[in-house]
Amino acid sequence: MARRLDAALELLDRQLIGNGGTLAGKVDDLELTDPGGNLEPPRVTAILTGPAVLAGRLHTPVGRWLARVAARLLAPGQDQLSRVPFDQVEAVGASIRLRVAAGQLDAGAGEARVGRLVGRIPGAGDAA
Amino acid sequence: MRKLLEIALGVLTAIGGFVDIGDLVASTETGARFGLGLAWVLVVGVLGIILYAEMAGRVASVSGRAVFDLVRERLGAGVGLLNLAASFFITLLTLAAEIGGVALSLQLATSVNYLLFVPIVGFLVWLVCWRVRFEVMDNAVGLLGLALVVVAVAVWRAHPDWGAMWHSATHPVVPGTESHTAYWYFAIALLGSAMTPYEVFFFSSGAVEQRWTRSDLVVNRLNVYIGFPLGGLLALALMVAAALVLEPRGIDPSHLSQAALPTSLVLGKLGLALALLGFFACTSGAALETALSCGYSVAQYLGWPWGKFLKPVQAPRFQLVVLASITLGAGLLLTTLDPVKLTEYAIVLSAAALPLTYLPLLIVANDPAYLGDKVNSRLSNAIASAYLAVLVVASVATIPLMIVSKAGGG
Amino acid sequence: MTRHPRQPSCTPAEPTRRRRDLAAVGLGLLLLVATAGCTGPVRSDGVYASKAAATAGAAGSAVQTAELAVQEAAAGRLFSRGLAQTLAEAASDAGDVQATFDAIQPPDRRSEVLRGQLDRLLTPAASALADLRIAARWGDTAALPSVAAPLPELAAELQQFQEAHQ
Amino acid sequence: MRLSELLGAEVVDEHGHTVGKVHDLRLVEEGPLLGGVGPGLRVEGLLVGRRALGARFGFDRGAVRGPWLLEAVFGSLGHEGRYLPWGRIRSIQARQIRITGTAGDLPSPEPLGEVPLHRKPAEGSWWIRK
Repeated sequence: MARRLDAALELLDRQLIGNGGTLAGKVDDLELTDPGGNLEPPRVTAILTGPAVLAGRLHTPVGRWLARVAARLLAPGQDQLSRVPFDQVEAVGASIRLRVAAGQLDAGAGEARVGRLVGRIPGAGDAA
Repeated sequence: MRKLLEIALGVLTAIGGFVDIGDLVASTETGARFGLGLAWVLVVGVLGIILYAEMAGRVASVSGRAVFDLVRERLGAGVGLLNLAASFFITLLTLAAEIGGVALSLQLATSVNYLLFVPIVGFLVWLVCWRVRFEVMDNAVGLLGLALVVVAVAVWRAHPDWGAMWHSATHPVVPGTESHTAYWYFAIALLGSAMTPYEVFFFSSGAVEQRWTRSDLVVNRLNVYIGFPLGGLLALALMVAAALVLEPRGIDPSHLSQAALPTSLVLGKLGLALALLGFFACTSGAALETALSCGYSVAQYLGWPWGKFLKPVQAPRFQLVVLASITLGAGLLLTTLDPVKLTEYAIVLSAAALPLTYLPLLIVANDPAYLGDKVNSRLSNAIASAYLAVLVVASVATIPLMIVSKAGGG
Repeated sequence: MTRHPRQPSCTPAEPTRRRRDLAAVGLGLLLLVATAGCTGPVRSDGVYASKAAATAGAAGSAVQTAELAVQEAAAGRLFSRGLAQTLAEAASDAGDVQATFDAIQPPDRRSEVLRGQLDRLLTPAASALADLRIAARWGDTAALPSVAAPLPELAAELQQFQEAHQ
Repeated sequence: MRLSELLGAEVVDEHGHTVGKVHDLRLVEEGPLLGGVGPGLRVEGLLVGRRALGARFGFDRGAVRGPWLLEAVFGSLGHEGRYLPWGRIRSIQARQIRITGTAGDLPSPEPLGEVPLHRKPAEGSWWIRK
């Protein structure tokens, strides 16, 4: 029998882990594609992650505002959306393991930007 | 043998690390105003934090996941974000209060205005978060915090009438000078100070930082079951000392210096010095814990890399949140807001927010997808449910009581 | 803040209004909380009397703190910095308490009498505590017990006042 | 289309009666997709209910057992849920989903087929591509 899972219960808001073991954000949304364009059962084609995606999901003004502020602070001028094609997913469990590295995601650009800033502080590259 | 030493160190750290500015203020103030009439709340609070910290440690050890990580998974993005906003705000207030506590302890020792210490303390807290290894940081402040045992010694040496004390603790009455609303307001404050949410954020994230696994479940239990009650005894000692010395004189403490007066009365200058060292250590420890907890909660909600086991460049957004939180906390104090008042508000708001943290934790602790066969037992579920009911009642009652009792004022 | 939008039965106007109501309630709560510890205008003499009692209690607390600290210092149990700090805080508390109470307008003649009675206790208390603070700052430890001599009686009178008007 | 566009959308039957809101999407494993790296996931149907509270905690579907109090409070709220097979959807627009037939003839959702009760947590994942 084919296995089933409930998207909101078991995929949404789960932790993403890049192939190096680095945490890579959360599953902020799923992209569903209608194959025939004719109300055929859609397929899960990608995992979407990043503050911009999160903001789109929140239905209160305060929530959207918070997420937008986060997005702007972390990578001004960037879209902050990462689309991970579903064939790049290696395993789904309590967290979701990807075949790509965390740094390759577009939403990781925020991390890189902040990283350059933080990297200027003495001792940033040393283990504590 | 080495393992045994490690466990002993962990337990001692848990004792010294239990008390923070919230306990200092709440225990002293309730002892001075209500005698031992609120001692039962302290017992309830300590049992509650034991119950839920054990769950948090167990979830972290078995699944490698910290509390806020799970809050997002269980509550979803929207409610999770609301929870994050509330928890972060309260933890930030607590951080400011702890930095204030460190600065006030230094003021007591040096007579230099505490505001001058605030930026220095803030900088040092950041430096430790940035550079010092987790275990070193955790153990050092925890062990120094043990200096607070001097308060218990002072109580002992004061030769109190133990029978009468037991009686007043077990037959609580509201003193004639106090209103019932003030009594219940302080009951909630005391509960908030014992079960402050950052404690479980920090405890579970710390378990992940130290890479606890299933084999550390025993260490988790020992830390919680031995360390926390003994830490709770220190908070109780503060309350008893205040009940013995301050209450009969009608002193309603509003400064940290008054919390030290009973100890110096009984034990003199050496006792006072140790008490001040204890105040300093436990507020510094808690300042570090709250600063890191600010970073932990945001990073875990958004799924960013976090932790002190990573180099700062590997977890830059986490480090940035920690730095920003310390800056905000210190900035809040520099507005000359009274740190003791700030503490009172932080613990009362903590009480109001308790179910936000403990409900998702209880649900996850029952989910075999995370815990396998290590899910809660029926007994711990029964007790935890009763606690959750109490927390919800306390949470709902907090704001009305705050208004009716004028924040516990006369 | 759930992911689920409003009830389908609502007309489009309602949710906005509900949200505005919620915001108003929230703002009101926030204001109430913020002002929970403040002193408001006093309309009846009963309320004024209870404020006077609370003031006496707070002043008594400062006096007793100073008294305890001086006792401890005299017995060599408190070092001078701790003493100076404690006395400075007690003095400033007593001053604040008096200033706050004096700012409340007595609602009637009876309250005005009460204010006079309490002020006759608050003023010497505040001034004794100020003297103590100064002596302690100068390191004049020997003079402290004599400066502190009126404290026990003041504390007792403040306590009596508090109990009488509770 | 995004998952979040469906979640929370209102479901209306052919008489215009409201069935409830979409709480979840049931996905089923379906063979090779996109580059043939293993099975993909296809939407099989929607879980529809009146109240959202509790649905999220999985008391009605997942393996979470207890505590009794929470099950009583949140579990009961999820029980009135219905399962809407994808085939019965007539149209999806502006957060409203119209279906064929009536609310009454929608079945109750089945519990999830294979709940990973036995697997080792943390390390084990139950859905793995070969």
